[in-house]
Amino acid sequence: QDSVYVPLFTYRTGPFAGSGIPIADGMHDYLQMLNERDGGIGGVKLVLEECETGYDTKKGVECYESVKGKNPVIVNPWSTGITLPLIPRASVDKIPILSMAYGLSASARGDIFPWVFNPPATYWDGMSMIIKYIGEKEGGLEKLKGKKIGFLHLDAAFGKEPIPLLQELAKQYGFEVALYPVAAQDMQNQSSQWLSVRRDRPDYMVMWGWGAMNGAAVKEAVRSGYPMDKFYSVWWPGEDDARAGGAGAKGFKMLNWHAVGTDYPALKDIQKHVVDKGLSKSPKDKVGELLYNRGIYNSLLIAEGIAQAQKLTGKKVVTGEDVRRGMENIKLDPARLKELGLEGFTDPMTLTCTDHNSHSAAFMQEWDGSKWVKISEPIKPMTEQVRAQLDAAAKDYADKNPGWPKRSERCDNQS
Amino acid sequence: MLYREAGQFKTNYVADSAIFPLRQDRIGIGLIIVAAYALAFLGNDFLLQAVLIPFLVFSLASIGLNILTGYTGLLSLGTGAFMGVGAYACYKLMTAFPEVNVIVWILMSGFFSAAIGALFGLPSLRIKGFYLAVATLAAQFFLQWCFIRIPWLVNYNVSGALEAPLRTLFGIPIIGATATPQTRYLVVLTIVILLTWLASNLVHGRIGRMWIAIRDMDLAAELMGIRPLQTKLLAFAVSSYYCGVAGALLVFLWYGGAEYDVFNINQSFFILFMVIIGGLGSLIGSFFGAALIFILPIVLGIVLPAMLSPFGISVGADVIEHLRFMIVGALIIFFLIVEPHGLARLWQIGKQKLLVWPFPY
Amino acid sequence: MTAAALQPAPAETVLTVNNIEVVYDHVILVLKGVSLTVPKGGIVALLGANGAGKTTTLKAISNLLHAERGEVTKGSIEFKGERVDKLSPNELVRRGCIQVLEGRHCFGHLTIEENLLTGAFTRKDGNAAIRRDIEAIYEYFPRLKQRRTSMAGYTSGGEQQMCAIGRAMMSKPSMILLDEPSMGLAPQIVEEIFEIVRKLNATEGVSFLLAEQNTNMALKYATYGYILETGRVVMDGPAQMLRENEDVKEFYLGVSEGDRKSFREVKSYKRRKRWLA
Amino acid sequence: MDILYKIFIEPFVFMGEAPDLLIQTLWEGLVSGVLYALIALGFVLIFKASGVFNFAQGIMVVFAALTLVGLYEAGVPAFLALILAVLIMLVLAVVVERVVLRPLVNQPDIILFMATFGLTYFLIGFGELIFGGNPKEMITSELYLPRGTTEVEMLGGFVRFQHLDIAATVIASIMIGLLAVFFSKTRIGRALRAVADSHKAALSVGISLNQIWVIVWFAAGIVALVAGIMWGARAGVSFSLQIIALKALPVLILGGFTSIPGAIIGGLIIGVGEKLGEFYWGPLVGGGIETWLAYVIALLFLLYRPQGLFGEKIIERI
Amino acid sequence: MRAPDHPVLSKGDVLLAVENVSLGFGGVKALTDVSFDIRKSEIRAIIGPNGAGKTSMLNCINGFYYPTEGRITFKGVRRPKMRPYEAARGGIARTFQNVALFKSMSTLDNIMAGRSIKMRSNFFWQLFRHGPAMKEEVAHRRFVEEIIDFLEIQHIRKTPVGRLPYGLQKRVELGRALAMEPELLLLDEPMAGMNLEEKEDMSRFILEVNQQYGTTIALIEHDMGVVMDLSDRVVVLEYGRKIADGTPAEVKGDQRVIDAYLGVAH
Ligand SMILES: Nc1ncnc2c1ncn2[C@@H]1O[C@H](COP(=O)(O)OP(=O)(O)OP(=O)(O)O)[C@@H](O)[C@H]1O
Ligand SMILES: Nc1ncnc2c1ncn2[C@@H]1O[C@H](COP(=O)(O)OP(=O)(O)OP(=O)(O)O)[C@@H](O)[C@H]1O
Ligand SMILES: [Mg+2]
Ligand SMILES: [Mg+2]
Repeated sequence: QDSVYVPLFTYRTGPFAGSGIPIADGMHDYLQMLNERDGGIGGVKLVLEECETGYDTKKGVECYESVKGKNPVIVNPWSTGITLPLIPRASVDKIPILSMAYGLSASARGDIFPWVFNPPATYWDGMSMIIKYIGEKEGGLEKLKGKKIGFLHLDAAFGKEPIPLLQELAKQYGFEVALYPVAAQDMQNQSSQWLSVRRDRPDYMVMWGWGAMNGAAVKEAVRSGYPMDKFYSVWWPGEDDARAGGAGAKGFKMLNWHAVGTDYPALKDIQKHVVDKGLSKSPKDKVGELLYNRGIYNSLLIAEGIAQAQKLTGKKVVTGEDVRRGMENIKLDPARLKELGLEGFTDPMTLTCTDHNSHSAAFMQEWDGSKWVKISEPIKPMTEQVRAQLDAAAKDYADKNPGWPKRSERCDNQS
Repeated sequence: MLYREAGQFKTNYVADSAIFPLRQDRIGIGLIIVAAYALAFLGNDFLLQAVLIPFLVFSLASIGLNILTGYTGLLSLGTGAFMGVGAYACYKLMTAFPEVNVIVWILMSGFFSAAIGALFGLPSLRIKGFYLAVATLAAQFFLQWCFIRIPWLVNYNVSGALEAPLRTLFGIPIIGATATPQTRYLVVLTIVILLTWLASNLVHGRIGRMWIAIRDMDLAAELMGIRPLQTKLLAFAVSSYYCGVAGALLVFLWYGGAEYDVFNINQSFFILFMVIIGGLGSLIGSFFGAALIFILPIVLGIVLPAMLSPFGISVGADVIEHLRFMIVGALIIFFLIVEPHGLARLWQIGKQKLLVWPFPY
Repeated sequence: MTAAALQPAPAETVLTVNNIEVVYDHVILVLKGVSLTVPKGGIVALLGANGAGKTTTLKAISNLLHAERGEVTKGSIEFKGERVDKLSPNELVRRGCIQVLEGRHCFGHLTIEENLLTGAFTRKDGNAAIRRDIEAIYEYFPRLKQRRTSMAGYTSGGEQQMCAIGRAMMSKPSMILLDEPSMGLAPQIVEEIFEIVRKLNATEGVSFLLAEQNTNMALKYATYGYILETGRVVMDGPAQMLRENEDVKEFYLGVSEGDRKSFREVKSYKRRKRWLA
Repeated sequence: MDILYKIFIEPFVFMGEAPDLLIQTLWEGLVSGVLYALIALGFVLIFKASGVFNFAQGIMVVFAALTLVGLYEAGVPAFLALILAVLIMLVLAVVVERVVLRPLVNQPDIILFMATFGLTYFLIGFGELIFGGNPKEMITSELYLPRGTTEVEMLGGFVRFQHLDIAATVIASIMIGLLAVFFSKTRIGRALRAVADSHKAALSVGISLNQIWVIVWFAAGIVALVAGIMWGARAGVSFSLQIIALKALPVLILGGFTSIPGAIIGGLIIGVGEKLGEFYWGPLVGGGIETWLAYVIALLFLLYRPQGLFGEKIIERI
Repeated sequence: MRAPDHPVLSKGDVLLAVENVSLGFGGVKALTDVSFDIRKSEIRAIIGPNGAGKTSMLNCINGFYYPTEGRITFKGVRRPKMRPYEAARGGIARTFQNVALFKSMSTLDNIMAGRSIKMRSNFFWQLFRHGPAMKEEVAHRRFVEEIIDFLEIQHIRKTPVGRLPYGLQKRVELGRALAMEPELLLLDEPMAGMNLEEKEDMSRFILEVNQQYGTTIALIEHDMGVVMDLSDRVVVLEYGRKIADGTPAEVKGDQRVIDAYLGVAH
């Protein structure tokens, strides 16, 4: 039977396994569901293979090399550290890379990075949305003047990325920024950062964390009595992280772009075809949790990429090159989402040749002590500011890498 | 009965103090080198890119650390950071002076880590043993902090990461996305062979003897006129040089771009373990150690599923990973018990047995 | 050896070493079949040149070889009638056989007194008895008493040697394997040590196996002797007999032509005769 | 001049201005110090008794805590789980002694160090295989550990004391006290030091290394369990916890590898020092200096005393 | 390294003078007000009961300990706070009571290591093991082989010294000290743990070194036979104090020495 090979880079081991496991389960279960329910995509079975990276760049690169020979249609590294070395290779090996809302933000520019996709929003988008939301709460962005916003971030490229934008916005709107870097090895030991928070008394706290850092931060915030309803995070904390704070964590907010819960036909199908049949590794009660659904969203993009590729090429068994084209033609409008059994799961999103990100809107959700509750309408990123950052970064990348190839890949949606 | 030293007499001291006095050994080394070059054309991309290049890079770093820890007896947990210094220096140099050939910069970058290494080696005059680890740990964490905090080091890249711009040798790309695994492998292999040869010259000569003297009995060495500080600092510098070059190779010829995080403390431990399991104070041991610690898990990752599947056991990637950890851990202990002085000693004993074969002693 | 015939019917033996072979590091064969016996209450000397394997023999008996990657590959060792080659060293000490290691090996970071106390680790007869024995040892070695609170690592070579011997005595053994007890000790202390050996032997019936380079002394106090050369026993017999053997006299006692020769006069052309080629 | 002012004057002015924050910082430092010391203690026990630097101590902390929580999640009542966890640490000690240490007696320190690394790898794989890699919550309330906060009004501000932190400090102090007495006053304590000094000589005087090693590894296992409970309650139980163990290194080195009081005092110096440094001086360079400050503090002390504050003197004799 | 101009000394001149040296460690006084001298080309024995301070005396002479009081003059130059390696470079070599060889190196390398201070070729040539580096290596190897021949240790040339029996280790250690071509050779119990035959060998080596190269030797030994036969003059220490100084015959007859050390008249 025909098949396409979809490797899934996962980390069910190592210090970041807490986040890695639900994501891996979600990714796997959605594609497995397609296999079970529809016999794959367009009649082609998906061969799923997990490669364990342990969130370690070394092993991630090894994974990439080991799957490279098997004609993968797409690779999703699930780590910024692994994504970076893969970016230059992608174009040579003709394997598209999906780094969903992580990785190199500049790779949103499809004209410069034809092989890399990072939908549905960049970290800059995320930061601008959070500031916008805070501004609205205050009664307008101008009201931010004189306020102080604390930025608690992992002291690594990932956490530092939004800083220039944040500072830019601070200048623009007259608020003050206080930075609280958390080193990777001190992730779980943030008492000095929170002491400084107590000293500086920021009006709002924004967090860019990953893995154990999120849970520890919530705990510390509760411990040090920071008002939780002023504590915001980018889209990475899961339920477990919020739960860690106990009852005190109520009010903690984070940005998200997809639903939690299982009230969607596709998720029901996952339960029916995968979980109930014992084909999933996920505990039943974790299905539908935030990071699980994050994994689903990731697989949704993969599946759409493959489906679009089949449509474009007319082939059943598509290659990485085809899927790259397919990805550029993803259009998740309400109709398509409904078709997929995911109506209302996420906001519409479109990728094009030039825009590999879509800069989609996201919404704010709040922890009510036991689950996430959506508390806002979609928030659009501040396109203007983000655009400037993005273009500068993309230009910078191309400048620093002389000989970076001009896009020669074909584009199917020139419009 | 091919392996015999009988009949090989040395008629002068040059020959007698040769590094490989036995003809069979010399032939063996020659064959290995030829085979290593041949692999560039025989091996597939996976072998070259995911196994051999990193293996060579780690071997080089192990040689570096072996000079310090194995030969001079100074424990260092800062290898990762010293590798980082090399990588960042190389990046700065090759972007600031793109017209100079990058090979020059790779080899030059080691001098920067040598200088930094020597600086952090200063406390070694007073602090010894495991306590010295703290000085190198300070280096590890401080330098790592610098890598993140000084954006100048990465030319203010927004990603905060090192990138590998296109660089060529004789018009053939050796760094950058278009460089093929073959060419990269050949470059790495040549550099590693060259530096190994130099290291071997060093450790077999006066300087090597001084290092070992310091390691074995530093007080006696000093009483024999060996200056401890100079000798130790030299070891720090040479060691860091090797680590620095390895770091540059790691980023530019293996990963092709990396974050500061690849130079973290785990990298330091990783290299240290290669050195110990390979054999402290043995260059060839560095290669054995790198093979065991780096290649073995890869092999296990490939072999384990294949081994389990005939029994109808199909397990997830995570279980494989767990088994891999357990087996590697158990094997490390096993090898240490069989031969605490590392694989290199095991190798030597093997050769000795071969020399007297078929008699047991 | 015909010497065996001269031996009076052996009393009960405490220690029997039967044709043992020892290999270091899997490849270095050091003992090539050594057998010896120590009678109960005897003092047996083990003589031999450098590297003959005396230390190795003692370590094989006390089971310390294992710690140096050595192995007894052949033969058997019996102590008080039981095979002991598989026992752990501490079990052997419990049964009353203790070794004084060659080259001191005190615990450098412990004081002299603590060193002595560790010697009593296996004893169960209470603090008072231990105290008493410590005092006894201080009596033998007054120098130790003066340095009792110093860390052993800072004491002089001879002081450490006394400490090592005293430490072994603290375990109240019934058999002591003494490796080079006289090394680095001043002449009168050497006499003292041999006197202690004699005394313990006479009053408490402690047996001794004594590897010693000071052949003169050893043969004066021992009842029986073995001469080891490159891993083999080449000669054995009652001490009296060995003392009178011409070869022993020449090689080990230095009294070949009746008189002791001055060290200034020795020339290198003499001897080179060996029992084994 | 400005920079000098910022380094030498401003922080102190600020300390004076907000004494409540100073007290809070000191308290946080104290608590971290105690928690570091708890991990360091495990290292010290084993080092003291065998001269082995036990790289696996960090993973033992995780393993012990995971066992406890894992058993509880499997339906075992909390206190029974605690007892079982203790027993499992005993089994671990026995196995380690038999399989790893016994064959490696009298080998150089670095070799034993390496062996404990093998052990680490094994335990990581084994632990994850059994308990899975996802983080778990420590069963704090089931073990009757206090929760909540006391806010004390003082010096024109307030200082918050977490009950859990107070409990951790008390438990750690009791434990350290008991161990210190046990190891300094008993016959075993002396034997331990002897073993660390020389395996060979210890063997020769009839000290049973096997027995000693089981005892100390077991003691270290219990210390690991306590450390696991305390750290787990603070930061959750997961494999990322083993990274924290690295923090024990400067503590250990500063206090001296062989000293139990050294572990606690080293812990306090490091804990308080790094919190003060980060809080008052960190902002000058953009913060995050905590990662290396501990090592630099330790290094400065070492330059003055190469064997750590309370470590055994390094004997240099020829 | 600064190289003070030493006067050329001839046999019988004072090579090393120890004046009123005291050395204390906390409460312990290892040496108290000791004075003696060592003349060029003599064999000077230092004897005394255990813990008398003999080894400490040697340690002071080559800079491992600094005397708390008093002064030590070597070749007419007083060097306060001299580092051990400076002493070595100034021409003082020694062997140790507890053998201090480089255990993992072969005999040959140990002795070669002793020649480190005589080797000059720079780092660059060392890297390539060619040119001056190799030439030098061979030249020194030749010298070392002479020592090996002289000490009759050819058969263990390539054996790691850690495996050698004690007696041979002592001999290798002597070889290593000789490799430094010292002017003053300090021997700390070179014959401990040897049997008669080996002591005779060792005596022969010591005498020969002394006679052929005119090397001055300071010798600590507990074997009275050796001391009396070999040495030109003997200084006796007890509890850190000098109790006698003179020719072997004089010392042997000294009642204090007999009481403190010899036990019975030898
Ligand atoms: N750990 C070891 N590894 C390898 N060989 C060893 C080891 N220990 C001893 N040997 C070898 O075993 C032989 C016997 O050594 P042993 O120490 O038993 O001699 P000995 O008679 O006690 O000599 P000495 O009088 O010098 O003490 C020597 O040739 C030595 O080289
Ligand atoms: N570094 C030190 N710290 C403390 N005490 C010391 C130190 N070095 C030597 N001593 C003490 O000084 C005294 C003299 O020691 P030294 O080693 O010089 O004796 P020695 O004459 O060589 O004795 P032996 O014949 O036993 O070797 C001894 O009591 C010793 O304990
Ligand atoms: Mg011996
Ligand atoms: Mg002495």
